[in-house]
Amino acid sequence: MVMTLFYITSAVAVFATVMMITRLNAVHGLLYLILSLLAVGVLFFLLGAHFAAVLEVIIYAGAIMVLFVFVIMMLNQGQKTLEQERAWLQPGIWIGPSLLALILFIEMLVIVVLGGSADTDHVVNAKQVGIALYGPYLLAVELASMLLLAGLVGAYHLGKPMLKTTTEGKS
Amino acid sequence: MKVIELLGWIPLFPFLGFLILVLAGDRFSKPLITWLGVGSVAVAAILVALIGAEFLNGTMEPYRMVLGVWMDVDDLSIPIGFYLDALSVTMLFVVTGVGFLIHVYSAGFMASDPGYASFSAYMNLFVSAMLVLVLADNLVLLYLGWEGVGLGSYLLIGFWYEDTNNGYAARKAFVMTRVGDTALLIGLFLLFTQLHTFDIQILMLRATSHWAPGALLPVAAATLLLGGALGKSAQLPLQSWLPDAMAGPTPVSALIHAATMVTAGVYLIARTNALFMMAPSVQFAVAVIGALTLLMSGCSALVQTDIKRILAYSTISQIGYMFLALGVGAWPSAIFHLLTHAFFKALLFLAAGAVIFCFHHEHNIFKMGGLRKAMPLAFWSFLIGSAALSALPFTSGFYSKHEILLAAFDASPGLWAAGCLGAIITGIYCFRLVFVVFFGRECPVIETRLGWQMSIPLVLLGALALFGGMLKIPLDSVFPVLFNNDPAFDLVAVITATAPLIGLSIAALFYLTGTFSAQRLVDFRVANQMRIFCFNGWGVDALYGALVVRPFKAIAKLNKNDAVDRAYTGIALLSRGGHLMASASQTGRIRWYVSSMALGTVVIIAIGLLS
Amino acid sequence: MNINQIIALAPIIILAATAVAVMLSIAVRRHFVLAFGIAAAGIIMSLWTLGIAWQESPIQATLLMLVDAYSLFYMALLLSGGLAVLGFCYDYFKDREGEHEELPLLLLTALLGGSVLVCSSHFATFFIGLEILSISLIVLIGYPLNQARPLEAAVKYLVLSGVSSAFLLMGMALIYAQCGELNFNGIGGYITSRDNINAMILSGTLLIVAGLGFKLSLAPFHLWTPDVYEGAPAPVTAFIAAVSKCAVFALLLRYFLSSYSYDYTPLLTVFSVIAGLSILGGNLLALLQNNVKRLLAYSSIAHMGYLLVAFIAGGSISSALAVESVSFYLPAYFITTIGAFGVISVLSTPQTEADDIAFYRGLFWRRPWLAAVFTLMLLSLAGIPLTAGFIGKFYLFTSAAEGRLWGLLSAIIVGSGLGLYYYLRIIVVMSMNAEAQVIKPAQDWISTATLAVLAGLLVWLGIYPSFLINVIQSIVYAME
Amino acid sequence: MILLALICVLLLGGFAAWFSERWSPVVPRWVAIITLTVEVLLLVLPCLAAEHAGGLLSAWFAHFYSPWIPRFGIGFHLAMDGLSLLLTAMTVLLGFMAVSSSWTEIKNRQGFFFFNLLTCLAGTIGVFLAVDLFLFFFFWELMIIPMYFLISIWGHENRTYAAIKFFIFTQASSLLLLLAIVILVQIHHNNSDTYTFDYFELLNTALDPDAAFWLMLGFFIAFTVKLPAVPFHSWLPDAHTQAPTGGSVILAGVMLKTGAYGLLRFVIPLFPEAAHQFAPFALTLGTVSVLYAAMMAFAQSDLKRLIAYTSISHMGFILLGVFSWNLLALQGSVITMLAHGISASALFMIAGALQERLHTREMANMGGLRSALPRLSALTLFFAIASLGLPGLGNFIGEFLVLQGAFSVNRVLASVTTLVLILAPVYALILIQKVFCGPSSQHSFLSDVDLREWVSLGLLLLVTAWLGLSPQAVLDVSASALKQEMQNSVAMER
Amino acid sequence: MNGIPMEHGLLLSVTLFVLGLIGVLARRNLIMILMSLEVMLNATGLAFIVAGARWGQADGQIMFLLILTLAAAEVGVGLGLVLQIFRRFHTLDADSLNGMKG
Repeated sequence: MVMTLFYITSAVAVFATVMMITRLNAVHGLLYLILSLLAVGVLFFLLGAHFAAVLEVIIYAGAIMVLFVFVIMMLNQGQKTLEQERAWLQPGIWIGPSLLALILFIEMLVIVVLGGSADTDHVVNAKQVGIALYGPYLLAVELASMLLLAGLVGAYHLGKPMLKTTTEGKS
Repeated sequence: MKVIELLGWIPLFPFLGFLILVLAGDRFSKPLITWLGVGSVAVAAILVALIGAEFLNGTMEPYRMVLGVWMDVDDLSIPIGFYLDALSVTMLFVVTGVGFLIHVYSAGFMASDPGYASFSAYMNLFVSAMLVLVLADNLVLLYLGWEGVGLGSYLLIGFWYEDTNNGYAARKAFVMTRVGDTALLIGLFLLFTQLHTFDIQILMLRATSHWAPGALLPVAAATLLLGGALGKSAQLPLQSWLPDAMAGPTPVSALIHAATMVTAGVYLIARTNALFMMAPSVQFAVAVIGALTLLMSGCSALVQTDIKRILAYSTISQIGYMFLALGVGAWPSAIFHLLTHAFFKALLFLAAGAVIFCFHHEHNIFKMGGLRKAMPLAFWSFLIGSAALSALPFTSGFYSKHEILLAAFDASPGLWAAGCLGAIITGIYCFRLVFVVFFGRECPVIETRLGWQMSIPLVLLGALALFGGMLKIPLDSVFPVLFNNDPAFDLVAVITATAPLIGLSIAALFYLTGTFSAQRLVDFRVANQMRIFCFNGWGVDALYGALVVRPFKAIAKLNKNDAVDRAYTGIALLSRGGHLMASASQTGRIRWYVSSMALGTVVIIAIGLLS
Repeated sequence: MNINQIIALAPIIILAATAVAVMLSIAVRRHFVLAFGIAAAGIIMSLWTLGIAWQESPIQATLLMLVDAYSLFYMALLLSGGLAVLGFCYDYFKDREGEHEELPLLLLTALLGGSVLVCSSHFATFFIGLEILSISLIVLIGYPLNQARPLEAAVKYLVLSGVSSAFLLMGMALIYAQCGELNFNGIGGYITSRDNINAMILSGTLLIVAGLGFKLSLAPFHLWTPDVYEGAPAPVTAFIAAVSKCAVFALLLRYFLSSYSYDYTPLLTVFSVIAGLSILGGNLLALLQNNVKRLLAYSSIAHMGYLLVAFIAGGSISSALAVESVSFYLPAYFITTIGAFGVISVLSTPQTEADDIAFYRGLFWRRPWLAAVFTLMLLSLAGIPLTAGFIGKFYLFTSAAEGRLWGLLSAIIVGSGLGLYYYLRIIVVMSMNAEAQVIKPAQDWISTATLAVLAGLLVWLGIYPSFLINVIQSIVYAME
Repeated sequence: MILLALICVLLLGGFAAWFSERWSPVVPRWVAIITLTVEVLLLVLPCLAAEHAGGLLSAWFAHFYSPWIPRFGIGFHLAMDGLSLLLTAMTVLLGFMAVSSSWTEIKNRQGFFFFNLLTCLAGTIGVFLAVDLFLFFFFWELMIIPMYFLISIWGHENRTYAAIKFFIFTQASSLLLLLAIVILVQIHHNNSDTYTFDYFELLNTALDPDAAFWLMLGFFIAFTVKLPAVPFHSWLPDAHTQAPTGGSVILAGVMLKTGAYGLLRFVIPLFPEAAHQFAPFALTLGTVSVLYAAMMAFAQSDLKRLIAYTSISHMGFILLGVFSWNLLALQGSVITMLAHGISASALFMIAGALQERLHTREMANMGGLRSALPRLSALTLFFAIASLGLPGLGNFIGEFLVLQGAFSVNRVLASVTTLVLILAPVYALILIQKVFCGPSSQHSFLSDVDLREWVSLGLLLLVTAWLGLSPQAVLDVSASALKQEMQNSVAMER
Repeated sequence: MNGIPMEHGLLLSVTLFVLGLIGVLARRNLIMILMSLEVMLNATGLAFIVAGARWGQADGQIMFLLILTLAAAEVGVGLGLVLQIFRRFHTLDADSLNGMKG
């Protein structure tokens, strides 16, 4: 049962991701990405990582993706962009990346298969996570806060409107 | 203190003269220069006379004098040492005596030249080097003198530096003799490596005791020394520099290219006779080379038109006789001929110089003529010189050449025949010169008065050339006496004596009486080609040009920018190419950069997994 | 967490606190000098507390961090470098329009990231430290919003650093999946307990190497380097080139030593390939480069390659010598790079970045001291005596020769030969005669003083390296 | 202490010259002269001291030691024996010449020029005195930098190219040297468990033949590039041609000798067996250099380039001499070093003097200068014939001894090398011919040598003649040092 | 509770990772590139969760949390940059950002 669910969800995740990377319209892509993230969230649940599953849905699929939506809407790209994307995404352009990715995939396949088989039937509940988080990983949490601080300040700075007098540099 | 202990001063005086003149010569007045230049040689000549007298009157024991250490490394010890024996005394007489006379002569000849001071200086340098050469008790010091005379000769040939051809001739002389010198130096190395000394006397002793006659080592060593002698003495195949060397002022030609320097090779072989006797094949080669040279250059002298070139070829030819003598083991005869040759050839050159002087540097004999009356002194000098040169009986040349030819007959009739043929040829070209220049149609003479500086040497040398044959040099103490023949073969002696007369007659028929005409001979195509061939010195220069000089120049020019450097330029270009290729990878595109990262990852994983 | 651990972590805590303090000060009142002043004070204080932390070391502060002589040494290096960069930033930005108060804040967080990196003994801190550094750097690179190049550079850095982080994380995940440990020592225990080479661990490490290779700009992960160096403001470039690389390299070495990854010989093969490529590629790329910043970028690729050689040698020689070599080479490189970019920063004006080689024409006669300092830095990069770079190269040769890495040594020699060409080119251009150009008058006292100190250090270490060697040896001794 | 002072005085003098530029552009040269004078005094002192303490005959007569980098057993170890004394003395002498020839030639930034000149000399003297391999390498590299500046700032039209080429050649090869030194030290470390860079300690390192060969090759290449020998010579013509006269003097006179010194002091004593094995090849290289460079010299039309190639040719003798490794050849090499240093420097000074007067180095543009410049032409002639190896002048002694020594080792090569005696007049006399002979040209307004040139060239002339006529004094000074080296490497002898 | 083999979980993670990589490589739109980057990061998070599930440790999830933090920070900064880029260059074409090269 769990196994079946796992494979079905996996298929959904892969499908959604494939769709995401091939969409011309960014909003469509974003929707597929959310779908993929949700599917991964389900997988987390299946793998017994309930806390992570929740976070995946709330933060990843929720909060972070909303940022994308904002930006896409701010940039307000219309039909013109679609045509541009169509022009960019000639079939030929996929060949190189796919080949490269395929080789990487095969390599990883070999590695993972060579790694041997193991089961994953452990449930790690939120409490355990919490204890670890505020025990041995306390410093990591603090540092994560500093990471977010840096990100925050950075985003704030980069989000500032452009200065009126601009110098073009030398380019 | 004995006079003989002043030996070291003999080369030193001319050298001091050189130093003073070269450092301050251009500030001195002409007479002072003359006094310094001639005086220093004169002092040397007086010293030689005193020492020579003491030596000859004494026991004739070789005298050695070590002035100091030149180099002393490991087992190599080279003193600055002089060695006096009959041979060197003879040479000293020649060098200082003839040298002094020529110095005096040139004081008149060169007096009006702006470069007189340096000319005197160079002459002094030359004399000094020549004296070192003949006095040296070891081969390295000899080599010092050897190269020193080469330098002096270079400087003097190129004395009139404004003419590029003179510079060329000077360089040719220096380089060609250097070819021989190089062989000599290698010979020195070989001798020292084998015998561990450079001292000539010890060397000869060790050579005879360490080596077997005809073995490889003495043959090699003798060959190498012979190479040096060939270069300096302008023998086949290194003879072609000498005619060109006539570019120098005439006294130079007299001193260097007739009387002294060119005989250095003869001196060397005579000095190292023990070694040559250890290598009979080489000694025979010396004779053959001498014979060939005397014939070839005699032929060349026949067809020259330049008065000095005729004399130059005759010098080569006469040295050929000396080589012939050396080759057949007639050591004293060779030195005797050297001595007489120095007299008459210097005389000839000086007389020629007087002629040239009066014609304002005209060299072509066919533009002269009838000088007999205008310049009696020159004429008589020339006549005596020519007679001695062609070895007419009872001149000095006769005695020496006669001895040589008889000795040659002893060794090989073929050599003797060549020598006799050479004597005929000598007779022809000598008197061709005399008849053309001094008889026949009279040419307008520009200036006939000779100063006393020029006349006195002519007179003295004339006397020496005429009676020099009477001088008896006690050379037996130096050389092994190999054969001791009275002229037993009368026929041979007669033929030998008459050969020059035949030559004289032929010359007279052609140029005095006009019975035959050289012009008519030239009308034959073969004869003309032969004339041209001989005129160009048997094409030796052309051969060297084609074989050595031009290829060398071509390679040098081709490689002017250094092929090796090209290799490094190649590396630079390779790097540049690498840079351009690598630069092309920096496209500035994000996706390309990501691909390279992905590719890199793929590759390193592959390497990791596969290794 | 006990009090000892907190004391040992005091430098890091102070850095973080200073960052917050700067933020608060910005919130209260934007003031350029104040923000820089607080940051500088914070860094100095942090440097000072290193001494206190030293007393507690070595100490394992939770599983995540290890404070020992090694990490303190590198922290001191990073902090001093940060201080120097802060000084250059002050002069560089003081006349430019825009709000620059966030800059010291981001520098502080970047330093924090670096400090965490050199202390880390666990994948969590490894990763988080790296990301704090990266995120701060992205913003720092794109900091001058009114110019095109910094933005372009920032985007490039963002995307590539994202991809490299993904590789890195994937590698960590693979290792974790295989051995169930995130702690370096734990991984080391796993590796030493098994004889065979485990494919998953190996590939995980390789992925980590790929991720770090990006940060160290090793070929073939180097392509971003010149663009980012060129685009970023000169002081920030100095920071990327020196501080960030130094921290990452220190971490790499620490990771390899504590996890016994040296036992995995295929890794060394891979490193050899990377090192060779970096040395040759970097030098070739720099050969005819006309942009000084790009040129230095390429040269940094090559230098990381050199450094990697000493690192690889660690696989076959005593780890003490390898650590010693790296620990000497890095400070030497550190001083040199900061100095070189410092000169560029001093020469840059709000209108032009001083990165075109033509700009340096005749600098010797216009600004002799600056040119002399730059020459010194370049000579040090070329490894010429009298400079620290020479002793660094000497160490490099020593360890590589001891490790018998002949191939790599020949690459170093070829690379150095190429390197001489382009370093000399700059020196030549500086010594050419040039008509007087209008240039910014020398009024950057902080930068000038910093440069003077750097040049002095460079020569001092070049002539009398014993001091630093002794320090490093005591560190190595403490590690064992 | 005196040894340290020898180096420090030059360095301090250099800085003083640099700073004295503020007062007047003329002061630096006087500072340089004073510095060198002090140097002479310092040089005389150890000789006197040595005379007092047991004579110059003891192999090493002055030492200075101070620890430097104890981690690797590196010490600041200087020592002087006859060989280094001779070379140091020549360095100082040619230092004067370099200053003299730069007197009027250098018109801008004199202070920095003399700074570079003096530091270059300091580096060179350091090279001659260092007996710690690390220290040696340190100075080895150090002397290149000021020379690089001399060429690249004050050089002629193509200076950048030449300077960079010079620097890259010497540096790249010196990396090999560094590598070889490091490996040697490591092997010694493995054998004896102590790190040391001290020459005397390393002399007795036991090496397996393969290692010894490769190490020897590293040293050899570094030194032959500096020497230079074919095929590593191609930096030299460019560097010499483009360098200012003072730079050429130092470069040809002193710096090339560091390569020769290295071969003599390090390559063979440290690796006698390998060097023995390698000797035929090295000898061949020497022969090829001698002949090839002589031919190249003939082909040149640029005066300084011609002289540069003759330098290569002469340096080939040193290679030949050193690898013959008998006392004769070694003494010959030493004399060649000195004699060539002096004659080549003099020729470069003459070329510089001509260039200053005519503003060209192209021999095609000269010709017929003898009437305008009789004294200069006489001096040129003297040094030209010195360089073609005329007996009685210094170069001959060197070449003679080298060839004689080499002949007992390898007859064929020595004989072939002797052929250069034919090529040498070819190039030396063509120089005289092209520059001074020929129809008098329009250059009649030229001024002949002035007092400064007289004094400096005259001094060199005297030294050359003295070396040629009475080399024994020099031979005695170097003998003990050379014997010492030979004792250290008996295996090199057959 | 479940028997999902670890290697299957990892394979899925690798698949997603590779797909994300394809997205980064193939797309020229900066926003799409950022989104693909998110896919890659998410895939590594999945790998950590799978590994954590194998060992029954909380560490995997904590690493995921940290990745989440990173993703948030990176998206924040990244989108800020995208905005600036669009304002300045009026395009989101990643390939047009090649003002520096060579």
